[in-house]
Amino acid sequence: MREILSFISENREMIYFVVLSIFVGIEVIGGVPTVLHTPLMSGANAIHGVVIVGAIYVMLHVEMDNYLGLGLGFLAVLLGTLNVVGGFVVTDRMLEMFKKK
Amino acid sequence: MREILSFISENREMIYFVVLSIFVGIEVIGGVPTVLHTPLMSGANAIHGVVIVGAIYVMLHVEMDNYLGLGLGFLAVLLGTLNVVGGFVVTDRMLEMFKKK
Amino acid sequence: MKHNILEICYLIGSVTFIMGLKMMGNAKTARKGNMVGALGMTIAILGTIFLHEGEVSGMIYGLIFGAIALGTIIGWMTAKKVQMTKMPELVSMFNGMGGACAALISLIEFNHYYHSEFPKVVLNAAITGAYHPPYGFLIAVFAGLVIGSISFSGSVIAFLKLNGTMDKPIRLPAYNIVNLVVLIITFGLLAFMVYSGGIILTNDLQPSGIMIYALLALALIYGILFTIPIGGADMPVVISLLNSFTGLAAAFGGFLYDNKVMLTGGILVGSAGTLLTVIMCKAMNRSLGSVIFGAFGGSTAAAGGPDVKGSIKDIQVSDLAVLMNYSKKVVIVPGYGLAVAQAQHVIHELELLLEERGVEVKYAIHPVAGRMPGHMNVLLAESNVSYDKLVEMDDINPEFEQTDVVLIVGANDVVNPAAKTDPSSPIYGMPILEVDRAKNIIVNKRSMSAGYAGIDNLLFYDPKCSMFFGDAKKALTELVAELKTME
Amino acid sequence: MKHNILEICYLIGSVTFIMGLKMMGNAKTARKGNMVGALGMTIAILGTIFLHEGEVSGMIYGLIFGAIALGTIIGWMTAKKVQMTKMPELVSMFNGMGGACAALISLIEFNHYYHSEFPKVVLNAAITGAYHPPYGFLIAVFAGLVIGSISFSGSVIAFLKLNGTMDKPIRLPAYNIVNLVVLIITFGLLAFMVYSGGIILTNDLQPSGIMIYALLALALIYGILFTIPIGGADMPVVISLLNSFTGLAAAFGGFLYDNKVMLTGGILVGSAGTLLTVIMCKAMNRSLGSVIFGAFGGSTAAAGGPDVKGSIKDIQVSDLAVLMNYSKKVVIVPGYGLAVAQAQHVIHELELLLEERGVEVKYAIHPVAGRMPGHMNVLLAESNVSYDKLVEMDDINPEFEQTDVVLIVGANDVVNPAAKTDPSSPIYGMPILEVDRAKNIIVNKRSMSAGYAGIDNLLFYDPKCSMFFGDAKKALTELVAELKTME
Ligand SMILES: NC(=O)c1ccc[n+]([C@@H]2O[C@H](COP(=O)([O-])OP(=O)(O)OC[C@H]3O[C@@H](n4cnc5c(N)ncnc54)[C@H](OP(=O)(O)O)[C@@H]3O)[C@@H](O)[C@H]2O)c1
Ligand SMILES: NC(=O)c1ccc[n+]([C@@H]2O[C@H](COP(=O)([O-])OP(=O)(O)OC[C@H]3O[C@@H](n4cnc5c(N)ncnc54)[C@H](OP(=O)(O)O)[C@@H]3O)[C@@H](O)[C@H]2O)c1
Repeated sequence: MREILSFISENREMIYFVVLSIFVGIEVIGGVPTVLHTPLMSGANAIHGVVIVGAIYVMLHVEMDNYLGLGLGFLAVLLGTLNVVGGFVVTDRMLEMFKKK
Repeated sequence: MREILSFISENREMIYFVVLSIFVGIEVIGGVPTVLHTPLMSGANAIHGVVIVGAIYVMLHVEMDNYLGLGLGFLAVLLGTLNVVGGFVVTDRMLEMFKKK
Repeated sequence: MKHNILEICYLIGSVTFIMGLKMMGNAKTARKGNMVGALGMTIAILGTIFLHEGEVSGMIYGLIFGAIALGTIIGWMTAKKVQMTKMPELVSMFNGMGGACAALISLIEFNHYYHSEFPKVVLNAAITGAYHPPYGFLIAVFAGLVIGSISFSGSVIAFLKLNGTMDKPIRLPAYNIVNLVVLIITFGLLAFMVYSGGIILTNDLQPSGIMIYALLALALIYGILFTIPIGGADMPVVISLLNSFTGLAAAFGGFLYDNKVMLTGGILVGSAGTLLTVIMCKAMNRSLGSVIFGAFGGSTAAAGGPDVKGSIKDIQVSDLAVLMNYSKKVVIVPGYGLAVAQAQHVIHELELLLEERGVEVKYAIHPVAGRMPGHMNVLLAESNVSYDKLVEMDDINPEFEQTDVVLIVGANDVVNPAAKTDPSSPIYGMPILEVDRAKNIIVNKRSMSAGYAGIDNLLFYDPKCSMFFGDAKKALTELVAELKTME
Repeated sequence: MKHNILEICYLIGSVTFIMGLKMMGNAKTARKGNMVGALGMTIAILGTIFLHEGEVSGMIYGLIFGAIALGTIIGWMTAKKVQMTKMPELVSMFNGMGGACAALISLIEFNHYYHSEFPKVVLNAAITGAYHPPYGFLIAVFAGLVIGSISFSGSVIAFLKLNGTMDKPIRLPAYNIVNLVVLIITFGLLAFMVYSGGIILTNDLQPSGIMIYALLALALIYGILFTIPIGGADMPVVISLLNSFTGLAAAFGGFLYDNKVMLTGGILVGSAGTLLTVIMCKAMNRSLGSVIFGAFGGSTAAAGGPDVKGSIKDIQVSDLAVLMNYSKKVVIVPGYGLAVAQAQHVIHELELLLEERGVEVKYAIHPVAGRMPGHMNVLLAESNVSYDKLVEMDDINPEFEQTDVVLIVGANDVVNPAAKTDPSSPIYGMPILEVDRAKNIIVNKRSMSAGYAGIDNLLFYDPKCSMFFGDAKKALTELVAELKTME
């Protein structure tokens, strides 16, 4: 109990950050019309592609002789890029359709 | 320039906190119906009464011989309480009116 | 340990503030939302007192509890006793208290900083340029002081205006320029004080903390100057703005003490309040700029409108009673005049009487009728009018076609057809209650004078329209009496 | 210096993500919102690469740019080339990539931690109980691995299902219990590994990092088990859920590196995605629980409905052509069958032909027609149907009264009157298109079999209703041909 309390207190910046972000995430979506559900899902999908930043970070710190690390890191960057680029482009295509007169 | 940059970087936790809170504040209000404007204003008014926490803090740290400090601190706690209690009670009264069948 | 629990109290407080505000934005959950906020506030306050670490003398606790008890009693009683129609005054007053509280905190903290040993060392260092007190502290203290003080003095003026004590907008010559200059001086001084540490050397080379009082005075003056030129009717917007100022001041307090619940509460109200202000302006079809810099906030607008008018018709109370008694459907349009005349109870009596005789009665509620958002709802709710008799503009407009009598009580702008027909009118574009579709239009007001927007109303010259002059309360009481004698 | 600029890039990235998501929730700003998000992402990625401090060999940069270039080309091409109707598959695929990326990061970081000198010291200390690696690190690594892997394998299965490769829900006996057990084991192992530092001693007292592969395998298996029992039609909900899982995995990555942009992006998608999942479920009148634990996700529901039916009528293509040709107003109700049959182009042709002959044609869009939200809009937009011909349910319902012919193409549940009349029906309470108010109802489908909800439709026995059997594309092509011969 005591440990949990001091954990919370020590990490309070992070906790506020997480709580506020969750609220923003929820609020930002509220009242979205049904037709936009699919593009919104797809757009959110592109945004979590930000995990690629972590993959790049890994690559920038991996040792040159760690071949497994290099290989997996390369793969991670590749997959992350697919997520980001594919996600944004496909979302754009969907939304383009909607706008067309 | 350099100073501003390092200021931002040093206070990044605080900046994220402020930015996220602003977003939450804005989002939380979006789409409120006209009839609720007055009660909402009044409710928000009660919430900023949280400044009383600062007033109490001042009182808990003031020296016993600092009469000006004691006097002003007492006044601050009093005013803060008025803000909080009056604010919530008046809001409740307004909202009570709305509900009545 | 205590400290850790206190942090959790503050976290809970912050979350309840967010959820409370959110819930207050929805009619169904609004009241509960207010309670949630109050609960969080209680937790934060009690936590601050009881989870404090360190020796504190009993007298201090005595003072704190005394202040809280006194504040609770006064606040509670005032809030419970005040008339519904005086709500905006009260909100304004309480807002001012919050601002003053923030300003006082800054004052005390500055004095503490100035008197403690620390600044003497600092002062020497500052003169030789070797050390400067932390900018963060100075910014938080001075900004809290300025914003809190502006909010305080502005709220007092707003209170006096709504109260009727100060009913005309007071406009100094070139007041916009004067205000701007005072504002610039205030923030200039603030910046200088942050830069210099806030302490100056007097002629005999003694350090002096006098500048903070100059800053305080300037801020108080600016608050007054900011508010006096604005018309009483624009006060709700101004209060909402001052409200977000106080939020900001509270946030600076939070910054000062690195106190998260003050920060969230303050920033939340600051940003939500600003948005609310903008929304309120939009609902009345005005811009925030025109409210603050005064386009027509009360009495300045020229009486515009076309010249070709026609004649107006009077109606006697006996004729009106007959007309209403034999109607099938009556729609009442309440406006600002109803609130001023405190005629909400007699109008409810009229409604009950007519319903008893088989007449269908509804109220048509325009979103900006009256002088504050929801004014009519609050007013009519006070006199126990059933909530589902209040019909919003968009829903009632199609019904006017089948309405026999529209009774307009102390409303003017909200039924002015110029909003639809005359592009040169200042209210052009505002949606209105389309009462001219009804079979008979009865207007109760005291004279032919204009409403809030200061413009003529061609509706009164409509052949279907008859004027029923008189103070709303008096006139309606007569009408009710007359109706009672019938049958 | 570089480091400070990078922090600002991340701040900008975080803000654009929030604003982008917000804008995507509104039809007018949606596309711009997507661009805003993409811009922020670009800033964050470029910043990470170019504002890196410290020596990095050219080969590493080569690998990074190579991977990005390759990913960009493949991602771009696939996204541009794919058919509109295959969108959900693609989203699912890209989501899986993100999850895999997060899992790989965790794997590399764990291996790094395991192989570096540090853990050897740690290990000894851990055995003697003197030191434990930071919990935060272990939680972030293992949770990122588990959640990312579940998201990856789940997305692959979802892809295969939408793709048609795996079209029946596969339900092991007692699959709900099996899944629960696997889930518990997975998280149990995770907890144990956090507790023990993730490294075990083999029989010959050598430290081994093998356990992480067990965790990986378990997570991958759970992702598969979680998704296979769910019917293909529920996949959009599942994808949305997996989407928020990947967000969570990204957030753990952000926690690992104390990287704020990953944190905001991840948490944002995690919470927004969860809410979106719930909203989507609501729009189809189901609960999230019934989707995951399988109430009727595809084929299980019994064909309910009352027994008293009546007879059905057929209509020949020639008669139908005549009927439509001489109508004033035709409303087309597209449904899932239209999408399956890829009949969106021919229906547009039909629409143009009819309009040419002076028939007014509109499309009635039910919010959950098809198999994903907005399915019909996307589909019809693809064949260039004008946006203002698509009328939403609430707006079109009052228009059916004046409609001569309603042509229902591959829709079933969305026009099933049981939703209004039969409280025992699984779709009771869902708002429907009230086509039975129209003068003539024509239904095109291949047989009398049920739709998604697996229930009978009494509409087909309505005296005003005629069936026009056949595959949508084939049948409509015939109808168009027949219409062309007329005149
Ligand atoms: N609701 C808000 O939030 C808000 C806030 C600020 C401003 N406003 C503005 O206020 C206006 C509201 O329109 P409204 O139609 O309600 O009011 P209005 O246009 O201001 O008209 C009120 C009318 O009531 C009459 N009146 C005053 N005292 C009376 C009494 N004792 N008995 C009977 N009649 C009396 C006045 O005419 P006589 O003097 O001839 O009697 C006046 O013409 C709009 O222009 C709106 O934009 C609204
Ligand atoms: N939109 C969403 O987000 C979403 C997501 C998941 C589930 N759902 C659910 O999906 C349902 C949607 O309703 P709906 O009316 O669009 O579809 P539906 O009720 O599933 O009915 C589709 C009908 O199309 C017919 N069909 C299939 N292939 C065809 C072809 N090639 N040519 C002609 N007809 C064909 C089928 O009958 P035959 O076999 O006799 O041809 C079937 O009865 C709702 O129950 C909804 O809750 C919607």
